[in-house]
Amino acid sequence: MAEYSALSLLTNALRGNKDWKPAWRKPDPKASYDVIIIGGGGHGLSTAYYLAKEHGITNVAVLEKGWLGSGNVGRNTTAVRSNYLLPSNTRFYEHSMKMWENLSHDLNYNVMFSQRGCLNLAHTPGQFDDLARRGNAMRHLGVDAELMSTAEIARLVPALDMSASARFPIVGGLMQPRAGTARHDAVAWGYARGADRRGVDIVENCEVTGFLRDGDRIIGVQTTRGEIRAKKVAVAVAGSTGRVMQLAGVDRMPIESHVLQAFVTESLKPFIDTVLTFGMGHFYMSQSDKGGLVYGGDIDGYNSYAQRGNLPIVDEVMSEMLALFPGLARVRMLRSWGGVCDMSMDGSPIITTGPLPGMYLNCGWCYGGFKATPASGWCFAYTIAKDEPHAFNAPFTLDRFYRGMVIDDKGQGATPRLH
Amino acid sequence: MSPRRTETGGRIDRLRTIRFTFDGAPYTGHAGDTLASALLANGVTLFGRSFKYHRPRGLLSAGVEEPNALVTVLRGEVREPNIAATMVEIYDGLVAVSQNRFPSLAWDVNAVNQLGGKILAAGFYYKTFMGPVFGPLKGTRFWMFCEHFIRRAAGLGKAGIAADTSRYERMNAFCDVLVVGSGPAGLSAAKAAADQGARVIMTELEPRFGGSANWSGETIDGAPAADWAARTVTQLEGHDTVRLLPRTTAWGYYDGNTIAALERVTDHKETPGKGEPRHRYWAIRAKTVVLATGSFERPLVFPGNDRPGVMLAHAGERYANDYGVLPGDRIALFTNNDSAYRSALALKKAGAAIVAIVDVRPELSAEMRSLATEAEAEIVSGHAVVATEGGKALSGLKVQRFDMNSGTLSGDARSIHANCLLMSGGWSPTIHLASQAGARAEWNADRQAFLPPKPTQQQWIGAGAFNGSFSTVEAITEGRAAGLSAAGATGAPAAVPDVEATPGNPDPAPVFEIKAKGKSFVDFQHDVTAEDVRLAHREGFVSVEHLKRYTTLGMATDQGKNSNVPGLAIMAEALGKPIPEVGTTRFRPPYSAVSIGSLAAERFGDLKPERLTPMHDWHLANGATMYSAGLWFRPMIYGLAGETIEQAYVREARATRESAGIVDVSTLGKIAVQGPDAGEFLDRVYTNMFSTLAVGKARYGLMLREDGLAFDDGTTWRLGEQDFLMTTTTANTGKVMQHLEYFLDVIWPELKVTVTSVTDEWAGAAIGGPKARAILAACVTGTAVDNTALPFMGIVRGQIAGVPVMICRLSFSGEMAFEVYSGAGYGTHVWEALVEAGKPFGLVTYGLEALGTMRIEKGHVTGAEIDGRTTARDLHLDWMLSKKKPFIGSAMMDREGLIAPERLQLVGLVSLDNRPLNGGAHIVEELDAANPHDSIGHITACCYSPALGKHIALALVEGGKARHGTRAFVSDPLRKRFGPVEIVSNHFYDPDGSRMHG
Amino acid sequence: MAERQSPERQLPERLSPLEPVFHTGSHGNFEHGVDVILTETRPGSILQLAAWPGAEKQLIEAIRKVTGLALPDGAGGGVAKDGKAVFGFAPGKFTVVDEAEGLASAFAKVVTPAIGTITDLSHGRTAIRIAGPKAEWVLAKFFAIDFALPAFPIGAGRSTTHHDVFAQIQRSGADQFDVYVFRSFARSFWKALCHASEEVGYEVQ
Amino acid sequence: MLITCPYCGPRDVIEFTYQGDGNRERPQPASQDLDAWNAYVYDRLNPAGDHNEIWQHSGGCRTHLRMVRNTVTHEISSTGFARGDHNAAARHKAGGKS
Repeated sequence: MAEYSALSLLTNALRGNKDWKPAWRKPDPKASYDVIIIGGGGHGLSTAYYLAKEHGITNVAVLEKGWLGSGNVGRNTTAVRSNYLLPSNTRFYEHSMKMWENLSHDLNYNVMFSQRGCLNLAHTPGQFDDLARRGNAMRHLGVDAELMSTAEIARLVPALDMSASARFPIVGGLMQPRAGTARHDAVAWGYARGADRRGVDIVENCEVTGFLRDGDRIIGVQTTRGEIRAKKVAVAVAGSTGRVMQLAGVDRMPIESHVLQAFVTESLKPFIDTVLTFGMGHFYMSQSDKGGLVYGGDIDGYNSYAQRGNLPIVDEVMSEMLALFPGLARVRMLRSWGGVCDMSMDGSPIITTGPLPGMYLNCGWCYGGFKATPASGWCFAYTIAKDEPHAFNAPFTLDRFYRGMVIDDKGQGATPRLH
Repeated sequence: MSPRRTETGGRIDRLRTIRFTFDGAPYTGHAGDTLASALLANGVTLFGRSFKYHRPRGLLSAGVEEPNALVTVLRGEVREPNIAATMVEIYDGLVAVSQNRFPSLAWDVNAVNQLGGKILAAGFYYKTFMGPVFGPLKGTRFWMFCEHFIRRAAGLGKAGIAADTSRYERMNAFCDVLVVGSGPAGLSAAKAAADQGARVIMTELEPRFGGSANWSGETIDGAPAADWAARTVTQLEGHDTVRLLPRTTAWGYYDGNTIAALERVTDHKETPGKGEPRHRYWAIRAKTVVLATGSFERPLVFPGNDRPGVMLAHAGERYANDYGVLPGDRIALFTNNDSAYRSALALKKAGAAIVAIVDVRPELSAEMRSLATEAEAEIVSGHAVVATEGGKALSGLKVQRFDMNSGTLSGDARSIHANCLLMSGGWSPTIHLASQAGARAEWNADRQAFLPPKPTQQQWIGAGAFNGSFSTVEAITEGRAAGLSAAGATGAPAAVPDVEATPGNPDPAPVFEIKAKGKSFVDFQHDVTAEDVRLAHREGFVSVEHLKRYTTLGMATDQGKNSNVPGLAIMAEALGKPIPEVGTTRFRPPYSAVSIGSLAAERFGDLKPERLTPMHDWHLANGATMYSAGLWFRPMIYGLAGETIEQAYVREARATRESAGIVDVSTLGKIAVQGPDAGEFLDRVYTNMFSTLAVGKARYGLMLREDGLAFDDGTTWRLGEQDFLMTTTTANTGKVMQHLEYFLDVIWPELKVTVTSVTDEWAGAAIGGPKARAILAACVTGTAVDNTALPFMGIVRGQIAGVPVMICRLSFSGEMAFEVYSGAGYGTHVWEALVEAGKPFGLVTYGLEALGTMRIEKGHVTGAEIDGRTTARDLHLDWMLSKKKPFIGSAMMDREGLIAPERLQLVGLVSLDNRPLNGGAHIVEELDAANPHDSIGHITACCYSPALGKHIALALVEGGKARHGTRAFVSDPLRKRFGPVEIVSNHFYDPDGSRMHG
Repeated sequence: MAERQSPERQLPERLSPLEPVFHTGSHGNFEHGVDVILTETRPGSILQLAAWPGAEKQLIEAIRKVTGLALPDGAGGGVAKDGKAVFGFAPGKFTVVDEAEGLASAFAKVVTPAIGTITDLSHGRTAIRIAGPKAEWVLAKFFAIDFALPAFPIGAGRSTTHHDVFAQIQRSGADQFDVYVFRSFARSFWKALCHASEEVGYEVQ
Repeated sequence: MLITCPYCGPRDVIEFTYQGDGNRERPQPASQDLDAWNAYVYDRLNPAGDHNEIWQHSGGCRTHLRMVRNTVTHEISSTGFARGDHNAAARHKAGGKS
């Protein structure tokens, strides 16, 4: 397959773009593999890619029930950051950040990672101290973070309402300069193409309908395209974890599925050059390269597998948006959609061996999944290949809840709708 | 007379002339014109530039689906970008400008992008811009360099920074029947339902009710259709159970038959009325929804189909019949179906010359032939348009013989001279709302369209063109039946209406694209060509969602209203599959773009209410600087002239410890816990015992969450045998209330306890300091306040200034202190009386800063320490964990992770370099300012302590208690503050409590 | 504002939270007449009464005995007359209002611990009355409940909320509603209510 | 989404707070069975389909509802008070004999 480059674009253009080949093959599944990965989303595809690239395990199938990337990798608001409070999270997401910084080259696919920074706003001196705590925690782990004054914020984001008389005046912010956004679909496609080139079978329209077992042990899956056996079966289906694990007889998990809505405006000329979050509610926004403002807020707050939400959150998000940007009242919301999130009991993910022999589990991403894509796949591949976690994902066990070793960045306890 | 305005006809008011500007040039139009029709009447053909190639574009449509003619409307400094000119009603003084062009619409430098043509094919950006692997542009630098320019070239209009000064409002509405759309189907449905006595709401996105009746030229029951529509509207207006909403777009279909609609109340007015909102956001909860949303005409895909002057056929018809404007005087039509013949005839009648009707079908019905003859149009059947000519306006087109079955062209191209080409590629029912409601569209091979299926979970009924029933007779018949059924009536439907309409077969020929040399646009705004769709196919992006995401087909402001079906058809052909196997995307809200202002509605400019204590106005009048704490406003300091915040709080805290201070504590959460089982309930909720508390006494309590972590603390007062007053931290009040209600309602329904929020019932003033008791003694009547009458944690009732008060002796400041509660309506009286009584004693008022200072000196915890991650042990509150009884959290609090020795524990810090400490600073054992690492904890709160004369802090530090007396460093790289501290007990000041016990 | 009585003892007048923003007179788009009238009713007593499960009828009887008001059957049922009002707002729970002070002590004698509890909210809730032909229209801007007369009959009560502002609403007339909000939110709510009434023209009395 | 509160009637979801999985069983207060506590606090039945759940009408009468709602379609097939005695009272009232 041709490498992608400016030159290949030009030569192909001269040939009328007739010679481009499919980005990935469309193979039929084989009868057995070394590793089956259930879930052709960002995490499943990156896991396959790193299994092949880092561990030389290429006899791998990724099974996707619908079209590739149809889950959350194509439904998020594309922010990439590692500005967490707790060290277990910061280390993991910073590992991811470093991978993002070279991802386009690694994949030979432009995932458009744009390090335009992520700015968290504070609205009271107390909040500013909380941000300082977080920023200092990052700095002590070697992660970039800076406090910003109101004057600096006003320069960076001129459209913000910086007035002291605002209901929640802005008093400062925490900036992670290396954070940014990426083109979400491209991440799925880039990983798919990369894994495919290393021999991984990516099988779309192949829904897992059951697990093949030998006693307790998982030895393969039943699918809408027949039985497929494997030495190892990895589950990376965030959003559908409950459904898939029930097929394996695991009825209860420390996870609730919730719907998160996201929104985009009509295309605008450059309006905001960073990722921004509001401190007195839950609102975040960036601008896509096409010009649409991409934004969102809280989850709807009830169990849902429907990729659509309801009006209260729509209204809340827009109200918070205008509290920051009163000039946007006349800009229009063009499209909204919903993604189903695995909300875990402490807001942090699970990447682990088990819970059944022969099975490996990657889930519980809440709304942090997109930015985790490289590190999640990298750690999961390590865990599958070595049958033990890497230090980066060692804290993300399933039994941490039981043992009281939760990683609760928001301090909300076992109430998933608040994470 | 404008060059394109007809002599007569249209529903504009020719007696009213309206003046407006477009791109700075003055124009006139008439009342009833849209910006599109008025400019068209003035001979304007160039309306906008496309997104990627910046190609010149004219009007494609006459309605909400317009992808090309997007403008920005200016109201002073306030900008509204990306509005379709077809949806802007002109008013005197309207200022509109074109967008996405530089320096001007006619001459746009970015049009150079067209030369990039094949390089800039779909998805090209994924394959390049990655930059070098080494050197200064490695990593993401090169991409970000390119991105800078890409972003500036992309985007449509420019958003405003100036705050919108309009108001927006919400309206909650309920009805039996909501009718969406007011064409013949919608009007008939609304009338039928209203006649049954149902509560009806009818929405129409255009200014005028009637839909196609306004421009179809048909007659209904003997009257012109437009008159029939007007008459029906009048009849509906006679029902007081009917609400008619013009200029209202039903844009979202949500669960529970909740429909979101946007009413544009004043956009068409020069100045809104007093208090009138610009937009009103209707949240309509309907028992049944009648979807009478009509259908969209589809463009045909052929080279040059985007040239200004190429327009949808019905749009041309509408401009003539609705607005009295001819889109051209030499008009050609290009069609795959019968509906264009009616358009041709209408334009002929309006005064245009119809030069040709190019029809892909080789055989035409006699009826169509006679319509063409009537329009004096040449029939060019079995042909297709293969090119258009002209620059910023159409000058002609080329046609070639076309084989409908093979799609091949043959014979010589023939030129036709025309300045307008009207096209019709068939019709797609407007099924968006049904799709949002969960229904999966079904392909109908006859109509060559996706039709709505039966409703699944929501209660809706379709009528008319929405169902693929394109004739007016069907629309009225289905509308009546839908209205009756929605109103729950079972009566026989009324007689079939008498409609005179031009004949026509509703089924088009299955032709979507003419493959010939040149760019054929599928998505006009995003410049997605048929070749882009085929490229996506070659690269494997064949599922409909991949097609959309890879090419951006259907992602423009029209959201695929024009491009969806043609795009699918081209992909289906490439795949060799029927269209339904390629699938259709599920439509998401909104149906058409919705102003963000309308969604914020009444909260635009008023995000959250302000919560005020009873003494709020007193604080303001007496120099308080207020602090926003959640929704509350609380005094931060009462600064004197020239004082800094620190000087003020140090003065306030010092004075309190030296004489006395008073602080407003009304924001503390207060919950009445009443009933025979109240004591038992509190025993279960708190870690310590409350059932044993004597009446007239208070006790400090701690609550855990179910998972064993600390949740909230506060004092609870026993006012009677079955009557407790619980206080909570200000921030957690709502959460604690819900926690209690949950356990009473769900877990322990057998307990006879009621809990009621009484936060607002009581005004609270805390007065503390060595002189506090004397001050109380000076103003309280009806009770003694000495140590016998009012011991530590005792409660008495009395009066201050004639007002009943309840006084509890408890202390947060560490001084001898009292909380004085009175009815909120008397809060200011009591406060003033206390302040007055305190004057001789040197009483000061103090705010949150001094409150915080004194609590740090005492080492009390607040939300900064009870942060959802700490345990009672971490905070040295394990003495409060009763071993005599289970309580919420008791079973889980001893898990291994919660008792680990390396957990963060509460300590005190003293700055050893005598410089201030910072909240959020971290603690390290070894200082490394250049490369900070190995944090062992962080500061939760800090202050200058006037009592100790030192800068101190509370901190959470790993294994903190064992570190008492050791030295560490604050490490605050964010603020470049590094320095030595001593780790000490959190009880800095008066650890024995001798001052408060007196 | 309505006159307030304090029969029991001479107390200072309670301070209204609306004081600085309460501007009597006509406002907004009133040139063509005012369509709503806004006022603060300032009742002397606002109580919450709650019955233990099974004791609801005894509590309803106690209410009748003390206030003379007979509660109609059904959830949210209520009645308002002669300066007194009562309505159900939750299972077994009622709000009782009297323009006179001292209602709590009157109930203390009849609502025994075996029946339920009395919670005095006379200071904690602020009573705002909105009346006039557009009262439903203005309230519907805030609350997602059906204000139409058939759905919300005279005398009935509703518990509802506008974002952070919790409200109990009683329809005290065909065109009249009494809205009880938390005192600390009352000023914000009043300002929002006035703002929303500008469109139809309003008078503050 | 509209939720029919047994006391207040149908109300918009904005008035309600989701209180989670209604299938969880709280162990006896004095129980030291950590597995049971762990299951109660952390484990959730998270079905794609009908789900038994608890909601509070926090912006209304503040009672808790137990309802069955489909997590795929959001359709609510039944609602009742979480407290059995309220349901009994409501049934009684529906009969019009109270």
